[in-house]
Amino acid sequence: MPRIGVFVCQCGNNIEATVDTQKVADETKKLPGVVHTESYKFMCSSPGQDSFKKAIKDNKLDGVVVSACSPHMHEKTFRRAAEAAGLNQFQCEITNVREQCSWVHHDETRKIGTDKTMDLTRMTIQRLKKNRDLTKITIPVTKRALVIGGGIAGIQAALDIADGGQEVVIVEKEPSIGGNMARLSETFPTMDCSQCILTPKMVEAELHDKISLYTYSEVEKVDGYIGNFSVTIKKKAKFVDESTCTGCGECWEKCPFKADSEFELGLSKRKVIYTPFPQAVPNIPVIDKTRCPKILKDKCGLCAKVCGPQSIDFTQEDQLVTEEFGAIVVATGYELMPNKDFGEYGYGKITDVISGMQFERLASASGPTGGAIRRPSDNTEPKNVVFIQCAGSRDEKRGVSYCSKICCMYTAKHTMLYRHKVHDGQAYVFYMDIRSGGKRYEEFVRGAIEHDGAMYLRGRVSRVYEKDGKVIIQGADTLSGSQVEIEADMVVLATALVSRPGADTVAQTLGIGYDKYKFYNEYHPKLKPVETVTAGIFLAGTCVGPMDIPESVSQGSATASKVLALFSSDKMAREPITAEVNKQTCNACWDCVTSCPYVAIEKEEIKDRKGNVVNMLAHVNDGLCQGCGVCVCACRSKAIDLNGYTDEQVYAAIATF
Amino acid sequence: MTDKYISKDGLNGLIASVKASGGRFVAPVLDTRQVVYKEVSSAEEIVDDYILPRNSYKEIAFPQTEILAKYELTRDGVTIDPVEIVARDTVVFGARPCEAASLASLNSVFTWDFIDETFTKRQEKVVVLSLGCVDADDECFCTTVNLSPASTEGSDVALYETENGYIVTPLTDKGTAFVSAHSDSFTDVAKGEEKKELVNPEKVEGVDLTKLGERLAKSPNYDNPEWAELTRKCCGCGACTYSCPTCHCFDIIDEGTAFEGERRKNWDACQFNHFTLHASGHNPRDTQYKRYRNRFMCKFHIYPTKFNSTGCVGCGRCIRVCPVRLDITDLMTAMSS
Amino acid sequence: MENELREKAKELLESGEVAVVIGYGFNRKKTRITPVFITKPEETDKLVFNELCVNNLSIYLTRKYRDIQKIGRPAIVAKGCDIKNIVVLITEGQTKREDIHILGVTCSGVVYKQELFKGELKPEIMPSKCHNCDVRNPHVADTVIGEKSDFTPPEEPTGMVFDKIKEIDAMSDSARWDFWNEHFNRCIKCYACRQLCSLCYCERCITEKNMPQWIETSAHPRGNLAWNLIRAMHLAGRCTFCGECERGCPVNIPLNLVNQKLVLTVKNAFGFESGIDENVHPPMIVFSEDDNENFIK
Amino acid sequence: MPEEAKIETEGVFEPKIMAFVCNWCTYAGADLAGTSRMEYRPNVRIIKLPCTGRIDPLFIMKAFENGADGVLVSGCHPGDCHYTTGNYHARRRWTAFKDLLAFTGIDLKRVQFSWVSASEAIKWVELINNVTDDMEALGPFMKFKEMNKKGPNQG
Repeated sequence: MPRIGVFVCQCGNNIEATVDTQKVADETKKLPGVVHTESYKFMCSSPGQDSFKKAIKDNKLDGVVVSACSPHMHEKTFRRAAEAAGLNQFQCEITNVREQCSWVHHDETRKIGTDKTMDLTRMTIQRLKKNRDLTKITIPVTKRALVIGGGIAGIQAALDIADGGQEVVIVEKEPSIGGNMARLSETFPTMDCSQCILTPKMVEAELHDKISLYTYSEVEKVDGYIGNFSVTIKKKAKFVDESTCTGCGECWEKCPFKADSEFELGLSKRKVIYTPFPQAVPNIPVIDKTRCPKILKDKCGLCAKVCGPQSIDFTQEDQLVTEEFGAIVVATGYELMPNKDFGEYGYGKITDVISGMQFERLASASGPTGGAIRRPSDNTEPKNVVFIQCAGSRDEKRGVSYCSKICCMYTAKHTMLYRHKVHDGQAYVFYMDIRSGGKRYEEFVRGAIEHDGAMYLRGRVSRVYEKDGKVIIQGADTLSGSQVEIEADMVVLATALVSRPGADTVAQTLGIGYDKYKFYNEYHPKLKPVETVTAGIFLAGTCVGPMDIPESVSQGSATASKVLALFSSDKMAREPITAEVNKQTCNACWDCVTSCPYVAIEKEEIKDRKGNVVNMLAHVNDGLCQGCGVCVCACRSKAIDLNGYTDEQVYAAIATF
Repeated sequence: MTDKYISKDGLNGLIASVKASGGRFVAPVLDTRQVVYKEVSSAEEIVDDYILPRNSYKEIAFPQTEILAKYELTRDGVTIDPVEIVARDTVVFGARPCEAASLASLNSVFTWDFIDETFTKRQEKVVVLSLGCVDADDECFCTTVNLSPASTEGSDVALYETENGYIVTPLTDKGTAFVSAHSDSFTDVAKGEEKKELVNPEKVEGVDLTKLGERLAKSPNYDNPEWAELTRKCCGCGACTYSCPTCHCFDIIDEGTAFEGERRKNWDACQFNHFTLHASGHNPRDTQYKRYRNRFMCKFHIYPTKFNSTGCVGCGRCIRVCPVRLDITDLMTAMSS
Repeated sequence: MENELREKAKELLESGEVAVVIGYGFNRKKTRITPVFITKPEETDKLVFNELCVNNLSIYLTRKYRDIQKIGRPAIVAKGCDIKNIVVLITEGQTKREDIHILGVTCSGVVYKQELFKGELKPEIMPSKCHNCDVRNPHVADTVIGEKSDFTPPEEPTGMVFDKIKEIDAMSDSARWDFWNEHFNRCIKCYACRQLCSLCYCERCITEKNMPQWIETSAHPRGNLAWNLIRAMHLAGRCTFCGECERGCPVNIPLNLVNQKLVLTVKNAFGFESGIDENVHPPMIVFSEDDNENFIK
Repeated sequence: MPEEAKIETEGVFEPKIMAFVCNWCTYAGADLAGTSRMEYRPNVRIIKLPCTGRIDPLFIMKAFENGADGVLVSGCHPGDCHYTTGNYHARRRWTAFKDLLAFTGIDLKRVQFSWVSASEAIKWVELINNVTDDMEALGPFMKFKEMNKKGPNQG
């Protein structure tokens, strides 16, 4: 027979007013297995807890029920006290009397409250009899972080983690880190040059002895769980030996073949052996194997001939490496909505209709025009430029329903940059609303209008077409109620920010959730904005949704603090509320595997003594399981049970009803 | 006692008389497209065109679920309140001679080391009026196990169908007492009242019970691969055991709510995987053919040698009810060689 | 057709491609059909296929039949409806497509119960599934045997089961309760329904779980109801309406009604049909954010 | 009065209602009703589970077998699940199970499903009051109670 103690709290008068706690104590003492009961004014007070602990020891209790306030309030308190008294903390159960009985049933005779409390306490007692000792799960932590994506968010996360003393690997799929920010000319609202503030961070990341850069690499496979991820990374062949290359540039100087530059968004050419931009980190070129004649048909090979340190190696192949990490920061960034989606604005058809990002390159001192604003078709200086906002954003039919958040600001910035470079030029902006929430943002937009003379027209553009070397824009000015037609030299579209192609595949590899636009889901949008449902995987920057640089940087730092907290000890402890498989009765139908929201159930190979696989059975990974119990209901043979909420415990409570 | 007669219409009088004396009258009736033994209150309910009812009348003395005791959990421990066995006088009308032989077999099981009163008290109160068969189907094989429609083993009264009624032959003291007690319902046999001809099912060729018994007794044959080959289609449903008049396995289980419940004796079957599953997870009868082998051994070796009683009465229910048509006589033939 | 079947079976056994052919054969008296397991090429003459071949042989592919699995790779004679169960078994990892050879047989209907057959397959002794069969030509098979059927099932399913479901749906709660109570009360807990169902392959059935004993084992109306409802739930979205449970029930409980009711629910609510595509997860372990929830307050 | 209720005409009928709720939304919502000192009918007994995804149809069957007049099942609104998708799984199970219960003649007012978030204390209070009213109107769940009274079929 168990030895159970029942402690009924009066909570001052909060419970006592409608529940006769002494009667509850007296009545429950008559139940089988109950050896000690008491009613006390404040169980959670210091003296209350002392008497609780003393009662456990004196009566050699093996289980305790505290009938008091909600378990959300003091379950931890009493479990800790029970543990201090030598009990396993999971042999302590709470009956919720205050929030779910005494406070909600205002019966002055106290009959209703007392009866219900007795019922609830009886249910808890019976449930408790089926409790098993559980021990917290400890998981070893590999103190090494993986940052996926080497944009500003990823760089910031990596730097902060590394400054905290922990090792970091940045995996970047392009040949250089820097991301989209490296393309920007100047940044709002301070107008400092993007390269000037980003480059030092890139270099710092390269030189930091705790940071390793895997550029031109992609994550192929992620196994394991918090503290213990095993990640397979594909290092794409660069055909250049990174250990010997000095980045002198001789090879790309001499390479006779050209291709459209991805970094310059097609505004200029690059060589077939190239670095994406002059300040690339690492400053090591890669060979575009889809275009290199040496690789394709064994002709040329000029780069290898001119390379002093003999770093060119045409035999290199993609390499798969598997490494261990304790945490993963996902900072895969965004891209602009592809041009095929904007037929009505002439994008992709009319040469002088460009995207906002292309304008950044035109305005950038390191860009194809050296910072001079020239229109792509004839390289002349445009005198009238029309900026169209919300190109794709807030347009559920043709684009996306959300606001891309940064376009209002960067369009204002564009008009200023344009005016600063073309003093006699006129900028027109078609907009729906101006959203300039943020420190000094509104003032910035006002400056563009009032100081730099941008003409803001509220309305949508209905038609864009080419006529005599001009781009004709027809649209509405809803404020004056008139139709407008502008003969422009160039049109700049503030195209929507969208998730990267393949963002869903990455999410599936990682086992994290994403929304219908393939932006990644936070664990909680307000209170856990950088966590994901998969413990140990964090999110930073625009892979979550549109955001500006300060936000991305903050998120990078936020993830770093999460990672450093995780790495603060060698082992982490987790609540043992996890599912467990009875291997005797598992059918291996994998319904649990399919229904688990956390990819926490694996197919385990059962081997005989010779090592032959004789069976495959489900196995719950304690590190990944969050204890929801979906698998328990999916399992027809009830081969899975959920510790803390076992079938026996629930059954006992129902059977007491 | 000399033979008596009761007309089919006269059955109503007998039923009323049995009821009046506090007994119940069980007979074959039609229920959901099946003939089953059930308590009747009038002769019109009784069917006469049947081979055998779906269920065995062993249920009367050995119900599928029986409450043995009620229990309560209190602070001082468990209080157990045994349930009194209520046995009612029961007349089974229209049992087949093959099946009638089964209660004797059950009796030996329930009385050899421990007198199971839940069974004996009920059995004592059962009067079996068996009815000679005037028809047989493909599945009947009583003649193969040395019984026949004319067998009287286990019957208290033998009935033989005539054109409009039954000739009543009391066989045992119980039977004589029964006929006497309800003498108003019976008349003397009129002249010219002729028994319909009893129909013997064909004997299954190649079955030799002696050889079969000898063969089963030899342990090497226990592991003969033939068992698996002959019975691997068995799906383990247990319909055979639950219909069988001589199967008698049961399980005792406590069922109830948190503080009170009942201890129940429920039918169980050797055909179930769980029947022999050990707590360790080991199961000595881990595949279906081993379970079928057990049932076969039980019928033709274990019980015949242990109790010298008939393990199988050849009623053929197990063949009729089997969803995969596993025919016990096939095994009998195979194992006789 | 039978010759073709025997030839193919022989060829498979001779070539060693399979070690056993699971098929149909006659009983000793040649009155009934019974499952046969052919392991020798010379025994393939025992194989038959006719309108009495109602058994769904896919049960012999499940984990319960370890001794059959030990023989080696099986070929299985299967009607389209039986193949549906095989498809579910593949989906649920109980067998692999490449580990079995499906000898699909075209079919023009079978009897509801063998004993009803009096020499002619009349529509009234055919089960509802045959009247609405969309797989008379096997949809998944390694070999298809028999002449192609050009039967097209009616658009609205017809037959006793569907009529009865409509009838029950129209009843009052009390009438429905009485209807089912009367049927479930007859249940003798023999579990023939479970044993004949190839999708009831659990290592341990929920009724056999005894800590806690969710479903009472006694032949009591309470446990009987719980057993039949929970079994139906366990088959929701999986049941292919093969009808074996009802055929095997020694006390004639109309299990087809319960199972088909849930087949219809799953089809209406989730647009899912069981046994068609082995690569689609059964509906009760997946979800759609857009699932109807008009019954939830 | 429905015919079932006529059977127990003596005394006041206090329905017994069992509620299976998830820990994160509905349980917290019920707590909030308490902290806000709202008042509701006392007939409900709550069993807390981590997620609606853990609520097995077996629980509902067992509750009725043990004398519940009504069962309430409640969890997080779609999209709010603490475990992201547990309630979607639960919703599918309920869809099938409710059809099955209705098909066997159980009035669906006896089993009610609801989403109550951690902030919906008012909804919780209304829900409990409504369910209690419904059960009072329906009367004791005689179908199960009578079945319980019935012993097994003994010889």
